[in-house]
Amino acid sequence: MVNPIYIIILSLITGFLLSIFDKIGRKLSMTIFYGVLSFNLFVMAIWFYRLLVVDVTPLLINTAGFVAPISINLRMGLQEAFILLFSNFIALFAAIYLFKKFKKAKISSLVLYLILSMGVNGLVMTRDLFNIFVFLEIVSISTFALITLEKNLKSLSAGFKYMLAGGVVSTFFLLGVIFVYYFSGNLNLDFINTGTFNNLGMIAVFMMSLGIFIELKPFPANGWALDVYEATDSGIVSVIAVVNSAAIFYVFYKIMPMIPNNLLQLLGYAGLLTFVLSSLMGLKQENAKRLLGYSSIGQMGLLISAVVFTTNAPEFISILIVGGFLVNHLLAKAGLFWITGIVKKEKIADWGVLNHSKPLLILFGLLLFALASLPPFPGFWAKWEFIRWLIMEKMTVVAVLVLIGSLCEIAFLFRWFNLAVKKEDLQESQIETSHSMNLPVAFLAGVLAVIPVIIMKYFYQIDLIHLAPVIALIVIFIIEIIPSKIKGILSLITLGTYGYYLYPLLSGLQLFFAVIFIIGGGIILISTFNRKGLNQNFYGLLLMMILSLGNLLIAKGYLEFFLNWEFMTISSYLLFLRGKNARNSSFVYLIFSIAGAYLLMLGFAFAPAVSSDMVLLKSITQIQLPLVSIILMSLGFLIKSGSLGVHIWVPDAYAEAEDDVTALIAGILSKVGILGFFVLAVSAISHKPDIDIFYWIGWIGVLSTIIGAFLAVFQEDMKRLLAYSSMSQIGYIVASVAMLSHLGLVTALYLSFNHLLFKGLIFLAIAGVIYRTKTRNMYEMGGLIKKMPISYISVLIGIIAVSGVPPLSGFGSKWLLYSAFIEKGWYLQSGVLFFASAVSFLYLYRLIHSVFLGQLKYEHQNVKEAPIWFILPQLIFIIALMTISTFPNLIIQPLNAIVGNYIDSSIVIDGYKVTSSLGYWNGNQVMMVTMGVFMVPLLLLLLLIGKTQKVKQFNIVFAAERPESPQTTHVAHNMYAHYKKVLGGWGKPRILSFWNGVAEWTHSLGNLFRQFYTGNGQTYILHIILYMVVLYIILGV
Amino acid sequence: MIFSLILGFILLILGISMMLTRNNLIKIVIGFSIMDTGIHLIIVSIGYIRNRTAPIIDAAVNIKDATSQVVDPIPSALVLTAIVIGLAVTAVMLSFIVEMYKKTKSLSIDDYQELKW
Amino acid sequence: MDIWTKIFYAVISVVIATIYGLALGGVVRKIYARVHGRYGPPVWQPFIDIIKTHAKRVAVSHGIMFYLGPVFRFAGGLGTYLFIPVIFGSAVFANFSMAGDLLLVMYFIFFGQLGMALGAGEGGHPYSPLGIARGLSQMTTFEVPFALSVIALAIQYHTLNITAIVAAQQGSILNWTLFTNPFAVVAAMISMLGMNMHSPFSIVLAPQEIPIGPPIEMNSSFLATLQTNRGLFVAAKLILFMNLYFGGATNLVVMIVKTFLIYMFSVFVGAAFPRFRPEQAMRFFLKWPTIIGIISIIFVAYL
Amino acid sequence: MIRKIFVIFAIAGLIMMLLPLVVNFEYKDSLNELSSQYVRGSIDDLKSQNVVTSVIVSYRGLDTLGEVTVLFLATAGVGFLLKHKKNKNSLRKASELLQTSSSFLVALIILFGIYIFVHGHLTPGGGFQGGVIIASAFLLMILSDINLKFNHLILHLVESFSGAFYVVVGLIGLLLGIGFLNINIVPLGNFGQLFSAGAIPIVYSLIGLKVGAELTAILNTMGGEQ
Repeated sequence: MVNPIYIIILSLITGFLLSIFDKIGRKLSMTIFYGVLSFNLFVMAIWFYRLLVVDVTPLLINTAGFVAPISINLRMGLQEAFILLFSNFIALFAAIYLFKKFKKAKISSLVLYLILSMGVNGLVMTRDLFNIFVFLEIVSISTFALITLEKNLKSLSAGFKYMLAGGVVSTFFLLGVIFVYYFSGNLNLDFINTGTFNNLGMIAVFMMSLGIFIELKPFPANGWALDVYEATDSGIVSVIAVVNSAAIFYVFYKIMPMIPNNLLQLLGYAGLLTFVLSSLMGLKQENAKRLLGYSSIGQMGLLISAVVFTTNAPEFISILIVGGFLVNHLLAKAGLFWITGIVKKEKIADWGVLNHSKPLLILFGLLLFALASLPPFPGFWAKWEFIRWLIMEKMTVVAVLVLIGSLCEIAFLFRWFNLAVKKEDLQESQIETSHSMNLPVAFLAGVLAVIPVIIMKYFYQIDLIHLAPVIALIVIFIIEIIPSKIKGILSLITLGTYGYYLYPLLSGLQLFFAVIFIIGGGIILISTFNRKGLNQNFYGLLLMMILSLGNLLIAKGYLEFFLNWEFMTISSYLLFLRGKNARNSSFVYLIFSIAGAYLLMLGFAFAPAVSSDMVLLKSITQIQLPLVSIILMSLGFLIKSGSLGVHIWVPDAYAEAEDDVTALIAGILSKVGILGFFVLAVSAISHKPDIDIFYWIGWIGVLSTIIGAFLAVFQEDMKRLLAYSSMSQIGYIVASVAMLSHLGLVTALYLSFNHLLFKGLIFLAIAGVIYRTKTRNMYEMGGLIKKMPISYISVLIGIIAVSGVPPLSGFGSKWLLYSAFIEKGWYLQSGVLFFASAVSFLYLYRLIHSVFLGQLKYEHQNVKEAPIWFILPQLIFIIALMTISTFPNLIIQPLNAIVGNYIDSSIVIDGYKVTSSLGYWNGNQVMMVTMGVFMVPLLLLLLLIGKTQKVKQFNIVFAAERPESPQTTHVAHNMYAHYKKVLGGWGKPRILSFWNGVAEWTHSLGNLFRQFYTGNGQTYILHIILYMVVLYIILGV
Repeated sequence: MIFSLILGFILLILGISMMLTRNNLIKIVIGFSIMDTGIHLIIVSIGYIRNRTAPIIDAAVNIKDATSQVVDPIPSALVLTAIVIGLAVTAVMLSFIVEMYKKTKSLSIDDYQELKW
Repeated sequence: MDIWTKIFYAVISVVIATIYGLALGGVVRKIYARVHGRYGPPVWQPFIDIIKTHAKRVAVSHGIMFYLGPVFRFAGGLGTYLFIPVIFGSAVFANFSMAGDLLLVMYFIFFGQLGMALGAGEGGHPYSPLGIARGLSQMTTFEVPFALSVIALAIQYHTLNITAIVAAQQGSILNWTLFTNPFAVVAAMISMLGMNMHSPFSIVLAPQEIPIGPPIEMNSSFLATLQTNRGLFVAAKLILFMNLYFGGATNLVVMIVKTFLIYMFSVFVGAAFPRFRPEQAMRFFLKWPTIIGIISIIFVAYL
Repeated sequence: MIRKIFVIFAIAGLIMMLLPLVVNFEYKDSLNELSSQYVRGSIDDLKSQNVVTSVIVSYRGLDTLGEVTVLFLATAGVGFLLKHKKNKNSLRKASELLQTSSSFLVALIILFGIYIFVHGHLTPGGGFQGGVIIASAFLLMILSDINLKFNHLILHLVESFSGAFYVVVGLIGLLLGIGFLNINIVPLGNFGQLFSAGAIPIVYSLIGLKVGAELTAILNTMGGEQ
């Protein structure tokens, strides 16, 4: 075992002598420099391993031959080893990243860097208060100097502000330390008992703690830090933001036992405030590095509040929370700062240049996802446990604020991501980079990717099948160079295998949703065979989404469910993002989805524990969910299902996604919210909540149907039209589940299945049309029935099924629906549903007429039928639709049985006849009669006019004149203008205005707060002092 | 000797006030130095014990009874470190100012706020 | 019952209903003419029209969907009629009502409308979609009071089985829905005005602006099929209303009398009122009839 | 204006916060346990007359090492920031008086400085003080001859090696197994003598050299600045 003090010794000796070595040659000095940094990392690695695996007893290192408190001692425990392992890791790789700069810079820069790294090690290990001060100053001074590695006015003035602030802060720290010595007669942390301090002693402790605390950049005493982040070279700033911050954070952790509880709590809240406000302020930020700066101070705030609020938590939890946040922040932030240095674009709007380097873009995304605490990265687990813990401790407000802050953070991070992925690079500039800069980033991302496996395996013992979505993503990514079709076939095989694996584990409700997710997904997947070329980054995401959906069904306990929920969110977001103009739409989708996920997380946190060896869908039936839990989770599911009020992500996301993806989203992903509602429902059936919350959910569903239908009526873009139609249809399902009656649940399942069939069908047909005509605007089409007859038939059958006209299965759903509603006693609701169902005729007719009927446009004269890969899945859907229409038993009976597990059946099935308490329906007979009555006039007509006279286009009765052009003859644009008049003031997009208002207000608020940062160094000092004074006053009161 | 403590605090406040109100960079650094000096005075005063001598065991102190005759040596040791550190920081600050002055020919702190928000 | 017997009965029933419906159309034209101060065509004019249009030699078709449009339309009329039990207690006129209940009938009405709209759409004439847009829009609004009224019935009779609803109204005239739940009947009757597309709700066919509306491109047998259907469909609707609100009929005569009177209601209103603009018509349905419909539900469900 | 109010508020708040510390301050009337141990230990274990020196070099040696490092950093930092660019004849020449007096004072001052750090364990003073005095001698030289050039290499070597040796001295203790920065690596000698207190004089001499060289380097860099 190498004594960790050798890190200090070696660094100092080489530090002192490095400039001498440099006289011999830069190569020598560089070799020594990197050698020492590697040595540091190596020492910490073996210590970390030793403390973790062999022996957990910390090593106490005395100096000067005396034991503490007479001499200064250092400590090497697991926590120190943990922090230093990562700090030295980043320090080494940041140095590698800076290789080219260091090669040219003055030798003093290397010396400063080496001593900085030594100072960080000392700072973390030392147990002496005054020694902390010394090491703090070592770190600070070397940092001050290194800030000017790129010597320009910005870095100079930022460094100067930093020095002023740092000087004042450390003065107060020193003042506090000296008075602590005065009151306790000791300087060693392990020998000071502040419990015996009087009021004066508390002032000393206050100043000391604040000295460290302000170094952690709490709002608003942190303007200097932001300037430093913005102005400093990326390599150095990564060290400042990551290595220094981690060390100082650990100092805070060390002195925490000395801090009286009321002050500690106050600091915790101050950290929280910092997190929330810096995330808010980040929203307005355009400069990449400053953006990361806001994120950094936010993360530090979060870390502080995490460490403060989890002091009483069991070790397992606090390690996961604090360690998770810390590692996440360290690695992700360092990597992102390095990327800013590689990209060399100040404005985030210019980051489209990243598109020239796909690997870098992927690394960027990876790090950003990690920073956003999305799974599987460490921050995800930390956030999960943190929220649970806060709720358990009845600190609901804190939990909510943490989530609000996180949401804002995700907003600004992903706005950046979307810009990088989607913004066109107009200047066609290239990224100049080198391996010494890329490798550290890649390595970091690699480490970040490994940690989750450790967490899942050792902390949670989660079945690694829940990593399958990620593994699928990675595997497909690796084989990205093979042609698209082969990847598609491989994906299908994977789905098949996965389904085969899943099948024995499933029953009842699970099986039903598995059919929708996996079989439905597989069928729609066929349509993607039409894609040409390599088609990169597609199948991985697709598989990830479908597998995570499948995993939802076998998730045990809340965490596994939530994990897959987040996987699903991420993968679907990335799929959306692939669309050509999907920058804004996917962003809105992500924000709403994440907000929904957070609501879900809160909801789970409030819920009582479930048994961990049973699938959540089953174990949840045994517990009573508290009301707040139900409300929060329902809100989450409402967002996911695009219900009224939170539906605004739906149209854009659907419309801008790639066309086959839209089919997948509409057919499959839209059901996941329904699955969520079923989770709630099966619990609520056996344990009725105190307030009938489901009644209101039902109303939301009902209103979604009508408003979705009306919104669909006025769309010109057919995908938007269908998106709103989906919102409307999902509204039916939500309302049906909310009834919590047998018939209601059967209806919901029936509708879900039906929705998969007809929406998959229509969207695929539409995808074919768009593929051929290259437009989504319906009024630009027309008359395509002659060119694309099969697509027309698909749409025709689809819309008959949607509208509920007999004899197709759509009527079955309508029959079940009204029976269920009237039986339940929701009369007015069923009236509204009827209205919605009538309105749906308007948009359905508009869709089919504007696209397929009427006048063919000249530019579409040579359009061909859709490619076979689009047609094939359509045929499968048509066959399925016809089968369950003719033999409704095939579906009603199993559904009846599934729901029968939870609630007694209220319908009688006799042959093909279904009888409810209100009426009856014989699907088979209806089909036969309809066929019959259809044949009668058809035969009659054939008999009377066997031969018709074929006429050309425009040969129509048009007041004896020929119309000018198909554009003017084809009545399609703004088809229901008169209905707009009818609605009058009711037709205004109020909800959209509301959300726009929310966005604007949030941004204005962020802008307001950041006015604190005037850029004047003097003002920053004033902030610091005022901050102390105000905190002191709050504490005194 | 409590006077030195009071003086120390006065210097501290004075230094801070100067940092907060002076516009000139050099003067701000001077304020910082004054503040630093104040702290040093405070540190030294802390270790003082009435009617005792410096902690140097020479002829003036009885070796056997040294502990009851000398003042606390620790603050004296600490202040040395603090002074050196203060010096180092001041030196770096001044060289920053030199460089900044070279860029803009201005010593007013208000001229260095292009980074903000 | 033997399926062939059933079909045989159904054919009889359909033929009678069609003839009755067409005759009713002739009567209406006569009444309108008299109100306008004209002599008017003979009552059997609709039959003549049908025979005449069938006799056209040239049949212009714009495509398969155009061809199928009238088929859908007529099938819709047939189906709607066939799922309604016409005469309470009669085997001949029971039709295929065992296949589904009131909901089936209400949704089957859409079958023909949708098919017709599609066929007319393929005709390519700009007036067809114009008329259809108006027609569908108006349909969405008058369906609201009607649906509310049907829901009120379902609450009142605890069933959606038409035969059962008729059965519940037997015995005395006071058992009719007209008297047990007058609000529902008022709402339904107003919405029937829209359904029948007589003035003031005849904008869909407004002859001045969009000559005869959606079926503008239809000719020869296509048109004849539509005309035939018009007779049957009117009869079906009237019978449905009679069953739901006016106690049904136990024999053919009662049925003819009742349906005639019901029809006369819309005819008289149509003769007396000028036409609404589309948005006026639609707003109308969404206001008073809807409120009355809601009242009818409250009346049976909560009072 | 608002700013002023805030400044006043801040200062007033600060005074309010610190006032209790001043008003209620009382001198201790005896040494606390730790310092008593230091005083006794300095006499018995370290044989060092100057207790403060014992604390600085031995007991809190790590602090002192850090302190040296800080100074080293300042030198490096200033050197990193400022460019060496001599601009000749731009300043007024030093007066005759200064030039003459400095030429013989310098040697004396350096000697005095050496005395101070060599006797650090006996009398008030030590490496830092001695180093500063030595640097002041060089300051005098700079003042008297503005165009004076120091040999950078020598300054450098002195600075680097004295620092490195200091660490090595500390390392010896570690290698001997008696702890880093233990001064017991050479015989302790007799209390009150020049060669007493173990390695303290050695350490202090190294520090003195280092501090002298560093401060001179800083002065040199800054003085050379235009």
